[in-house]
Amino acid sequence: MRSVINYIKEILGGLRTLWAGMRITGKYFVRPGEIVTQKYPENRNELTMFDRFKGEVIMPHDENNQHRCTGCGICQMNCPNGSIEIITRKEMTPEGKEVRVIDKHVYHLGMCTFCGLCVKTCPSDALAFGQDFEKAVFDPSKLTKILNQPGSTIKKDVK
Amino acid sequence: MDNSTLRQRLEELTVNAVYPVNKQYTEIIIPAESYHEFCSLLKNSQDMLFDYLISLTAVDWKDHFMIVCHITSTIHRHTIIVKTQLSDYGDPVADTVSDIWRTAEFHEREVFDLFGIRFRHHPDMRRLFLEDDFGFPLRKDFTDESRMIVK
Amino acid sequence: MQEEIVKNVILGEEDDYVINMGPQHPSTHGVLRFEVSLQGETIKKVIPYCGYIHRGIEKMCERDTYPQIIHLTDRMDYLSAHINNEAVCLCVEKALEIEIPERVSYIRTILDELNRIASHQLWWCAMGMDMGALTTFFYGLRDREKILDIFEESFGSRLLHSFNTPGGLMHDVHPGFQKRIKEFISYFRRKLPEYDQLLTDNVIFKERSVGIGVLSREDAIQYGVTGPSGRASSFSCDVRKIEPYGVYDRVNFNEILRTEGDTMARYKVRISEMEESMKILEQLVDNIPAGDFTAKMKAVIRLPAGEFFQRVETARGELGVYIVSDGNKTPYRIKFRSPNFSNLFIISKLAIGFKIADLVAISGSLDLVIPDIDR
Amino acid sequence: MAFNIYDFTEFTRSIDTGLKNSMSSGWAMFVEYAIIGVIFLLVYAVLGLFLVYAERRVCAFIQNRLGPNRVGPGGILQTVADLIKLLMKELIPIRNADKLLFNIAPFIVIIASFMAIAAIPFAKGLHAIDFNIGVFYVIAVSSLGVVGILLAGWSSNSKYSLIGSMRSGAQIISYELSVGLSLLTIVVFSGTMQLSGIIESQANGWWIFKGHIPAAVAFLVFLIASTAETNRGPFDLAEAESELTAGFHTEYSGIRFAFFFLAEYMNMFIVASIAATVFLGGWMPLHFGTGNAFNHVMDYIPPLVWFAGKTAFVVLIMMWFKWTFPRLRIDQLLTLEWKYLLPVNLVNIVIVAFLVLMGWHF
Repeated sequence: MRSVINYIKEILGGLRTLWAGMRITGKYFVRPGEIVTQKYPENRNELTMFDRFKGEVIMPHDENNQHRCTGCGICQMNCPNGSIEIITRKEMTPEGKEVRVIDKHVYHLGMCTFCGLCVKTCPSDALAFGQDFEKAVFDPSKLTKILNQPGSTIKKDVK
Repeated sequence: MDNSTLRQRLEELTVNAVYPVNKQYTEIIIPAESYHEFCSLLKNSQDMLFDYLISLTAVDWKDHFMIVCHITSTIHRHTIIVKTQLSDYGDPVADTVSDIWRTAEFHEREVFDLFGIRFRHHPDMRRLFLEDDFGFPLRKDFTDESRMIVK
Repeated sequence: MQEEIVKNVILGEEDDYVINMGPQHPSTHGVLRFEVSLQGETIKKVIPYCGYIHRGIEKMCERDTYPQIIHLTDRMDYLSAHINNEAVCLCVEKALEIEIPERVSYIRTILDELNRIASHQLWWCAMGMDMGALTTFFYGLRDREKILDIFEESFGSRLLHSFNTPGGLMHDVHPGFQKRIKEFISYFRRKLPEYDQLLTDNVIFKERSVGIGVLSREDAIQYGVTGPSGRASSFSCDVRKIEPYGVYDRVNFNEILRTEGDTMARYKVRISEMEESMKILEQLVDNIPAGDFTAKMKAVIRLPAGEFFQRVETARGELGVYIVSDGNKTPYRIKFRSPNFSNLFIISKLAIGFKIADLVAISGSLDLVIPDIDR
Repeated sequence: MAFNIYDFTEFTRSIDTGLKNSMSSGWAMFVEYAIIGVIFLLVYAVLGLFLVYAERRVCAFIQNRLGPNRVGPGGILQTVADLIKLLMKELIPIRNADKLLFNIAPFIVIIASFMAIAAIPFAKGLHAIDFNIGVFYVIAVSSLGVVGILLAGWSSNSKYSLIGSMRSGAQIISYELSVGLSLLTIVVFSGTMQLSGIIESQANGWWIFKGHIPAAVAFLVFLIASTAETNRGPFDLAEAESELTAGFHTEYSGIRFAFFFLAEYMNMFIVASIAATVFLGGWMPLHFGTGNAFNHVMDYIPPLVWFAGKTAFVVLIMMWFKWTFPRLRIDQLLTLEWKYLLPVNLVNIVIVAFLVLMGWHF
């Protein structure tokens, strides 16, 4: 007789635990308030990322198209996977002194692992992280960007 | 027991052993011939009982290889670094300790895979990650133009 | 049509019924291949093959300076990325004998515990899905989103956040850091009992995990199975207790040990470890000392010649970082003792005699992350 | 042509007589078969697609997400888009698969579920066949599906499929037992095996209320066994994603995979409608006792709506099972049947037979 009682108790115990699980899923089924899906393409304009979000490396330019990059190449040395190339050129200053100026700050987004070493080690804080994350392109050559905009010059107060 | 008593105990055990300076753990370099016997002594002697091999790896010093084992005891909570030198750089062979600690079998297969050091009486001496014709990447003289960008 | 015979090196007997689980298989959590020889449904022998995602991280580290290694260790055990980075940073700081500010240790320990909870949550999702309960995957991910928001707000990236550098942190945490953590703790305290009702007490789950894949304490020590999998068979290997780093010595939490050593024990250890991590967070989140977020470091970090070893407790076990330095800015040789590497090979001993469905359950309970095995 | 939503017998008889006097009786019979065949094909396709959509929505709401909401208003056309995609997909030829069996297998599974649909009484007088051994016919036909699954697993020459189909074979054969026995308890109650007869006997109250404890036990056992019968829910070992990638239909692609997929959902619909018919009174409105005011109010709702409501309720429970429980292992699955469901069923039948013998039932 003992085994029959255990048998029935076992069945009822099992059903109780199954019902406990079903109560949880049932609770979420009837509560649409908890739905977490983000309707991405529709909520594009009011979707704001966190301000420190590492979308891509950019070189901020102020209103009269000036940036702070001196072309020193420290970020190129510090980059672990060679995704930054600095191309500099000689330029004559009005006083006649020859000085090295940044020509093209090539940035391979395809190879960048967003480790943040370039932004951190730049002596003149020329680089920053942009918040734009829509980076999909059809042809990989578009992933190579020139960070300093054409016709931009260096800011005055930068060393 | 702490490093100093462990040091005397080790000196009683072996005669020709070198003790390099190490601030954290006791370090001992054992000649290759008595490496296997010393390890089984570490494992079985009652007052030391080194039963948990943390990691077994190798270092390529350009003219010789160094097998490095970090072993600790889960009972006495002391740790030791046992090293042994393989002077034959061309075809390095060492004794296996996989019969003492089972986990050594896979660490040794990884060392064979990346360094080319073969272990005698190893139950399953096969490469672990790479194909058979790949060469031994972690050796200092390993070059591979297609994959390695030398900065 | 010429039948080319695919030469398949089968190490078992000739007439075995051998199936390949992997490298593309829904329940191997990555590119890992099990060669399973079967007798009907019961398993006779399991041989794991790895190496499909071997990137040669140790070789790459030999040409990177110490701050540059951080972005590589992120990608080893990507679920406890922060703890991996902290291991390398602690090893470098120990080698240089520099004193890091109190604030850095506090923040690092808080982020370790957050990372551990996030990793255990994802383990719980994958374990439920492997057993067939597909809904648990979404509940776990929904709760994990809260932690990833904390990470994203402070570091800018959710999973692989190279936030640690030798000497301290990249930049200070976001002002809303503590508030979000408190919100998360109160939110997750309400959701954790649901995890138990959904899976732990479920009679089907109990049937499929109690007494499956029993790991004895001797085997755990012999095979070096650490972390929750080892502690489920009473092998006390919590590095936070043996060699405390960060502020673990000033925080009281207890190490979860169970004796049964089967799949259910490994499951329960991780669930109660989530509890412990939340207790640690509660003790730390209110008293983060002020101070700067990094020690004064030279531009180029050169370790003195010698060898340094640092053990750290990641979400899956004990990670050892062994750096051999010959004095210049890149390490001469670096070896990562990865927890998953030792946890993997025990499966060929655990799964003998059980069914295919149990092999999936056992490998789910061992919580393997494959890039950490191949490095 | 009296079209009466409450009683279709006049409507079908008037079509029959109309056809008979317009052409010879042999041709009329043929045209009627053709009409019924086309109607069931339509019902099959539309219902199958709707059930797939319904399952994806229900599962989405359970998992705190939205489910398909892009194609068509509210995502209704999502499954139609899937079907078209599957139609355009290439039928990948498996190199040394057993061609004949490989191609036949999906059709056997579809035919089995078609034969079972024929016996279901959708409304009063609206059913294709009404055998006087209805329940027996339904149980016999529903066991044909397993032949298709075994053929599919064997002929696709892949180890995963073979394991999947062997599992499903063992599972369906053993769960036939408790499906049959749980239906038997209600047959003992109502005294007839004719499905419409069973519904008539529930005029003064559904069996699940009238039969109180034994009928409720039989209903629960039937639900569990029928979920296993259709390879769904905690018993989906045949196509266990996490173990055998896709079980017996791993090698199938394109429209053949769609056949298996649709057949599974139609089996779920059939099993749910049988549960509704036998336990919850098919299209019979909710009556308590006979001839009181409450019954008349209930009679205003047309029987088709009653039938659809009850079937939807049972389908929802089966979906609820699937998205809550982990999967059973093959040996636990069989122990559940042989050591738990079978004894419970047998004891239940003995009690019911004793009740009916002594006349204590309602």
